[in-house]
Amino acid sequence: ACGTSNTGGSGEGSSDFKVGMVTDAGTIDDKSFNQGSWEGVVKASEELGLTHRYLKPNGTTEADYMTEIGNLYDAEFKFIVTPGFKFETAIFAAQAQYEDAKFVLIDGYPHNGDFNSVVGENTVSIFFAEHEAGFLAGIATAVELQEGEAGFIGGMEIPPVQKFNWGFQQGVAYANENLGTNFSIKPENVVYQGTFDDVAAGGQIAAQMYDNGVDVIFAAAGGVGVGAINEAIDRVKNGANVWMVGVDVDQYADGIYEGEKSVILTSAVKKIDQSAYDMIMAEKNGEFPGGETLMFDATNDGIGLPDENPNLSESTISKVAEMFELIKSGEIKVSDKQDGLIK
Amino acid sequence: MRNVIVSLIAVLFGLIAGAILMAFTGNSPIAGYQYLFEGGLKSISRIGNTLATATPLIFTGLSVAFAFRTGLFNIGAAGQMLFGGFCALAVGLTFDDLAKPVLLSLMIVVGFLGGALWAFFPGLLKAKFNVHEVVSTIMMNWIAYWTIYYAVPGYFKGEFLETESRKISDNASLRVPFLTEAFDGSYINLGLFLAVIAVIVVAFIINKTTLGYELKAVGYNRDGAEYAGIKVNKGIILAMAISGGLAGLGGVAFYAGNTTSMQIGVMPTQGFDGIAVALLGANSAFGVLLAAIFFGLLYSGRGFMNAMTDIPPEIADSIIAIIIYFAATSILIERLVTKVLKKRKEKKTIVDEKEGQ
Amino acid sequence: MWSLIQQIAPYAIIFTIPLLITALGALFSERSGIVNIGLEGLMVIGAFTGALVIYTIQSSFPGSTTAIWVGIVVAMIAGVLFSLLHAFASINLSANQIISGTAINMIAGAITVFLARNMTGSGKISINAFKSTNVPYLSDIPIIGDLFFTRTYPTTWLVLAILIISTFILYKTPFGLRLRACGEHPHAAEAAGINVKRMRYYGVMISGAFSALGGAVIVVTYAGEFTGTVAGLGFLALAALIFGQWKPLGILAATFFFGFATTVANVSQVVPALAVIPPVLLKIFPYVVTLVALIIFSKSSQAPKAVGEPFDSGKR
Amino acid sequence: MEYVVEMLNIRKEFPGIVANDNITLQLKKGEIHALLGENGAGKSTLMSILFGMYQPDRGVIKVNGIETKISNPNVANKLGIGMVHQHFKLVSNFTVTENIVLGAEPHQLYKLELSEASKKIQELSNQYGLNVDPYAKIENISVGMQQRVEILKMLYRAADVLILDEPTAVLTPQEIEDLGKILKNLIAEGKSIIIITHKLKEIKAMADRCTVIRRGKTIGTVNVAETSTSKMAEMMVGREVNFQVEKEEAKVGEVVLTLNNVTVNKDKDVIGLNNVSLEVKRGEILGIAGVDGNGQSELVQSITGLAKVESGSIIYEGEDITNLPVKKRIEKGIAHIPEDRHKHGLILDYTVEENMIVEVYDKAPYSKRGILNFSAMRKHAENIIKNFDVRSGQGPISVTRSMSGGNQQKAIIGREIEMDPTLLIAVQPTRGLDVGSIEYIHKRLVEQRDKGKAVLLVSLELDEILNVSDRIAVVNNGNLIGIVNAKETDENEIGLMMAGVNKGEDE
Ligand SMILES: Nc1ncnc2c1ncn2[C@@H]1O[C@H](COP(=O)(O)OP(=O)(O)OP(=O)(O)O)[C@@H](O)[C@H]1O
Ligand SMILES: Nc1ncnc2c1ncn2[C@@H]1O[C@H](COP(=O)(O)OP(=O)(O)OP(=O)(O)O)[C@@H](O)[C@H]1O
Ligand SMILES: [Mg+2]
Ligand SMILES: [Mg+2]
Repeated sequence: ACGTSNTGGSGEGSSDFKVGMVTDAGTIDDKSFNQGSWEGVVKASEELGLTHRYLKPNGTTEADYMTEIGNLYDAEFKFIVTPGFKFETAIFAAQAQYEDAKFVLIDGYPHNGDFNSVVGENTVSIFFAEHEAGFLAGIATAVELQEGEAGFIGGMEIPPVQKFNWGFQQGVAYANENLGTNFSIKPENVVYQGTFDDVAAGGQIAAQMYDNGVDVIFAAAGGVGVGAINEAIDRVKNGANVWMVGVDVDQYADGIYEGEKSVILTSAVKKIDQSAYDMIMAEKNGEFPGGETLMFDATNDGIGLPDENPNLSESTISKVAEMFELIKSGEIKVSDKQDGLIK
Repeated sequence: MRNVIVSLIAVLFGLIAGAILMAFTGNSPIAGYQYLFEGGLKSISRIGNTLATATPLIFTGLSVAFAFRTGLFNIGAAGQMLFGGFCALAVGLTFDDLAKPVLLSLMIVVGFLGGALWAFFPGLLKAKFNVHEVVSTIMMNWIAYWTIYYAVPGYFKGEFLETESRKISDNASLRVPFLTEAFDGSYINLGLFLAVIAVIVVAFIINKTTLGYELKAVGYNRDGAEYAGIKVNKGIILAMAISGGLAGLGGVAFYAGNTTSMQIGVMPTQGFDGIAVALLGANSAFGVLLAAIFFGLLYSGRGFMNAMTDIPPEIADSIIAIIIYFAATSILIERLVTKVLKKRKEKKTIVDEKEGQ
Repeated sequence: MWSLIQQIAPYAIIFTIPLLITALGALFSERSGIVNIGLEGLMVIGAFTGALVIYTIQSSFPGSTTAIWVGIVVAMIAGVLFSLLHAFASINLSANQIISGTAINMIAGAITVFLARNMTGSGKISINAFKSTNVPYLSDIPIIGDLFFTRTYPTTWLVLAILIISTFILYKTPFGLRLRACGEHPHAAEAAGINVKRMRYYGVMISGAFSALGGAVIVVTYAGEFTGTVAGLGFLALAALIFGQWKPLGILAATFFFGFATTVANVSQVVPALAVIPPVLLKIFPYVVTLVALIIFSKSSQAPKAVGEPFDSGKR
Repeated sequence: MEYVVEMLNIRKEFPGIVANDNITLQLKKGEIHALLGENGAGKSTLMSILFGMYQPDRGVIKVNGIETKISNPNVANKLGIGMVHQHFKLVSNFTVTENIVLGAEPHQLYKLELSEASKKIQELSNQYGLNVDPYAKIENISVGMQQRVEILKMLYRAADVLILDEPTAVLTPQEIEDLGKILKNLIAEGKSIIIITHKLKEIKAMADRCTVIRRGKTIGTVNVAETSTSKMAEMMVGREVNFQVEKEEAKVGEVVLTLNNVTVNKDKDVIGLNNVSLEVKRGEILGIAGVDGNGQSELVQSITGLAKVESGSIIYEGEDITNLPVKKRIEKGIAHIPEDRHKHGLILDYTVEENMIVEVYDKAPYSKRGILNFSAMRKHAENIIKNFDVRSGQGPISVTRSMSGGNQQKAIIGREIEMDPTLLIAVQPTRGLDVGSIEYIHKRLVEQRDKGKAVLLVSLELDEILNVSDRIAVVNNGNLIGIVNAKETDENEIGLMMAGVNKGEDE
């Protein structure tokens, strides 16, 4: 399947529509929000027999995004998904210019460059509580390994990545305070590499962290994370006992080093695919929540850990489930601000 | 004339190769090209966007072509564009209470100087130490990339974002309401006028002035120029600086016209596309203008082609790459053209015995 | 500091190897008289082909590295074939070699991603990479063992072996003598009965094979996947060739310097001792040093005299 | 009659020109056979065909009586044919041995084995009295020795037929004599030799028979001993040739240029010109004689400003110009016809009219406030084309690259003379030109002298120096050996001085 596929099936009713998506920086196969969003689009479209297509802009400027949105619109794709905060200003313009189109903006809200949110009637703005996902991953890590050291590798210093980082730190700290673990994170082991694609640097940084005594690294860094995972795989193949925590999607498969065994302890998942899927379904059912800002978080199962966690013990899993409930109920509040945390 | 034919044939070959690729992936080339051109041209705002896309390419193409005409291969337009754009943006963000015409003029000057500075070093190294500019400009590209990477968040950090500069005010933007409205909300901006002026100025310098005469002489034959009393080192440095300055203007047009802020971690692709544009434009200023618009058309039209068909998006890139290869191997095309022309001549005249030399 | 060097040495080496083999290939090309600025594209071709082949056949060879080796060999063949585009343009058509190389880069970048999408459904091709090993006994030697014999990949030894063989070929065999003659004075070579064009084809094809090997090495060691680019390493290799003064050992030193400097810059954030240096300085360090090195060597440049000049046997 | 090589009715066409038209040349075993012809007559082409570098369009080649097709130099080598090219084909950073074995390298299992080869080269060198060090690098040995390396190359390959393309152009008279001896040695060992030259004296001295070609056609083959030089010259150019340059007594005026103890470096630390002092006066032609590479270039460059003067001073019309930039010197009236017309003389990709203003493009009327005046350029070029008989396809707008060497040279000379200089420096102004053009250019130089200009003529051709100059300065190894009056000297004396032996001093 080469990204674009045409399932012009039969029996579409009046609410038949075409689903388009514009990718952000990076490719459609980024194992992160582009891919996640697209998977949601594909799943929903195939279930509903909708035509769906994605476009890759020439660059990452607002003009580039607007051009592709216009292209989709002119080609009758009037339900448009855009993943990434970089689309914020483009959607601000698009929602006004293309009033009969619907927009789903993932990881951001439309504004006019002044960060005053203006979510149009034809737009849904979706956020994820990355900090909560990070928090759960932190809990799982600390509880499963009980004691040791953790590190964090981020890609670029952008809000979703930062929130993963901060949440993870809070999770580890919470486990230390309340669950009797003894896990530490040193400031030098929390870094933003600066890109999402420098695989070599990812491996080198991970190696350095492991050599410095880190046992588990949480990487929210795209290709940089791939490098880190490769490093972990190689170390484990050589008998070391190190772990990685995946991000965005369940990265278990990326960490396989032998048979079914993986270096991925768990992953901090945000259900991007789910959000895109939900929005398309809602549109189909005439329930598109236009004008709303949706938060995908613990309360609506928009974030979490993967369903399957072969590397986590039963007790860890139940502990995490417990915490999950506490977040849901509001008993635990995870902050999405730095507030005294590292970086 | 010969050059035009060669370029057109290169384009044609590229398009044919693209057609084959489209057919190979089970798509109709005719529909593909139809949507490609519709995407770039079918409405006034699309035309505006095509021109806006072409604008930075005109500058980088001019930059590479100018260097070429003076015997230099400037592969560093990306870095020069980045640095020139950064300098202009810095001015735009710092002095945004100046009157718009004053501020814009200042930004243009500073952008030019920034790009010129970035090319000055490779020029200096070439002139004084005979360091090949291909290697030094590549190094300068990365130095620019990392300098910007840290300078933008360090000095011009956006309010909420670490990876982008603040936005420039309308005062510092090349976008003007009359253009935006005339082109129905497109991104076309004053950069295009600047680019056209640059084309005219560069054509004038190269063809009509003693400066152009001097720089071309240095480019064609360094020793010959030196023998004739032309200051060769000065020529090389100056040619390089002008080339860099043009790329710097491309940065101004891009970062203050097409965008309104600067993202870090991005090497502008216009730098490398400039090489292609210059080649296709046969290194003449007006050729560059046309080639850049053609590339702008490809880039702005391909999204529509993708939206309307199942043609994979990489095909547009492939077409461009193949065009470049044919432009690079233009000798083959030239021979072909010569052969055809000759044959035609032979048919017409009944042996006008070749008059020697 | 020492322990830091010890720690990062294996990674610097891993990073160096693709650069080394690519620059070494370029050495053959330039020694034969052809500038090859298309290294980047050739590496991409190698990375793509290697990844694609391994991805396709890996499941047939569970638990063995056969698939990886097959992938590497096929990648090298693909590199040779692709380099013929450059050879044809610059040898037969006397095209501007820099432009032709630029076209190679563009074509490679576009076509591989296109093919990857069409053939695997994804622009990224992930594979199971080699496992690194400590060389038995040697890795126990104090100091040297930690620096050079821990965490090595088989490809590292392969490339180093090629380096030694290449040095031998270049300086101790008739082939090498002829190749160098073609880059220095093609008309002399021609008069000696050497087929200059053919030698230049060999030079470019070796460059194609080695660059592709470089690209494949990236995939089968630290990257584990093909993503459509090699992030400018091809251009760095070209710089290393000049930095290394067109000599095998010079290239070894130059690429190792790059590898080390880049690795230091990459890990600096994690090393408190280095974190005090502004990161921008660390990042631009390799490039600035290259510029300085180019200045220093410019006076005594060992560049092949006829490199970049189309060979026309009629020209007197 | 036994012929080792026969080239019968050879024809070779290049685009737009018939280089060889029905040429026949027969080489007897054990003879030295001269091939004589004007520049561009087709000599090199004919020999390149024999050596397999070109294929004839028509005609037959027989080697030892057997018809053969020589498809490339390797075939020629196998047939025992070797060639020393007009421009040496040696790799400068290889050793002598490496250069000699190139293409036929001794090896064992892919590994070069050079020691045996070096020994053999040493032996050959001794056998034929060549005095070559097999381990030296080419860049470190003299031109004469480089030529002997080329000869060794052939001997190493056991060539029986040796072709030498203009071997004497770069040698001193003494070295030429030595070469003659070497060739006699070779003949004695049973080799046969073809030697290309357009110097009649050498043919007289060395050759047994001589084949003359003109414009690609064979004119005839003569026995050298029975034929006078003037007869051969007539065969060569197709008319009687006047070897003497017609000129009146010089009316020498005041000093224009003075060099005081000038030293110029060649490379970083190698001295090219050593402590030279001389004067050039109005109304005279001062010839500089010497073998190529003995400081002539440095001398000229120091005057024109292209080379840095290490010590000493240069006075021009009473003014010290030692450190003046090139441009200023041109403005003051120093004109320069450079040695290498492609490297220095022309911007080959510029048209004639653009080339004609290369030194004055920034002066009125050719430009005003930085903008070129094309009609003035055109007029200037047309003027030169008319006055100096420059022929080219499209007149002023011909790209100079497309022009023949002679016409390029005439354009350059026209440009320099039209600047109305006070001092005209002409370096090898007639190199590679045919007799007609040479006569014309010599006439122009003398005309300048008679107009009261100072002319400095640098040439490697002794005849040219002797015929055209009024005084002759001889350089050797960067030193000024002496200055003599042209009328009072002869070839022998100058030859000795070129070899470094000073007048008056006895060896
Ligand atoms: N490869 C070529 N292509 C086109 N024309 C050529 C080529 N080689 C030689 N010629 C032309 O053929 C003619 C004969 O050239 P050739 O070199 O044989 O002359 P020559 O007698 O050796 O002259 P000289 O004394 O200058 O060496 C000349 O007009 C020359 O310009
Ligand atoms: N290597 C070459 N390749 C192509 N054309 C050549 C080559 N050498 C010479 N020619 C062409 O052959 C023709 C004769 O050139 P040649 O050098 O013999 O002229 P020339 O005899 O020096 O000139 P003149 O008769 O004016 O003195 C010219 O048109 C020249 O451009
Ligand atoms: Mg000639
Ligand atoms: Mg000749």
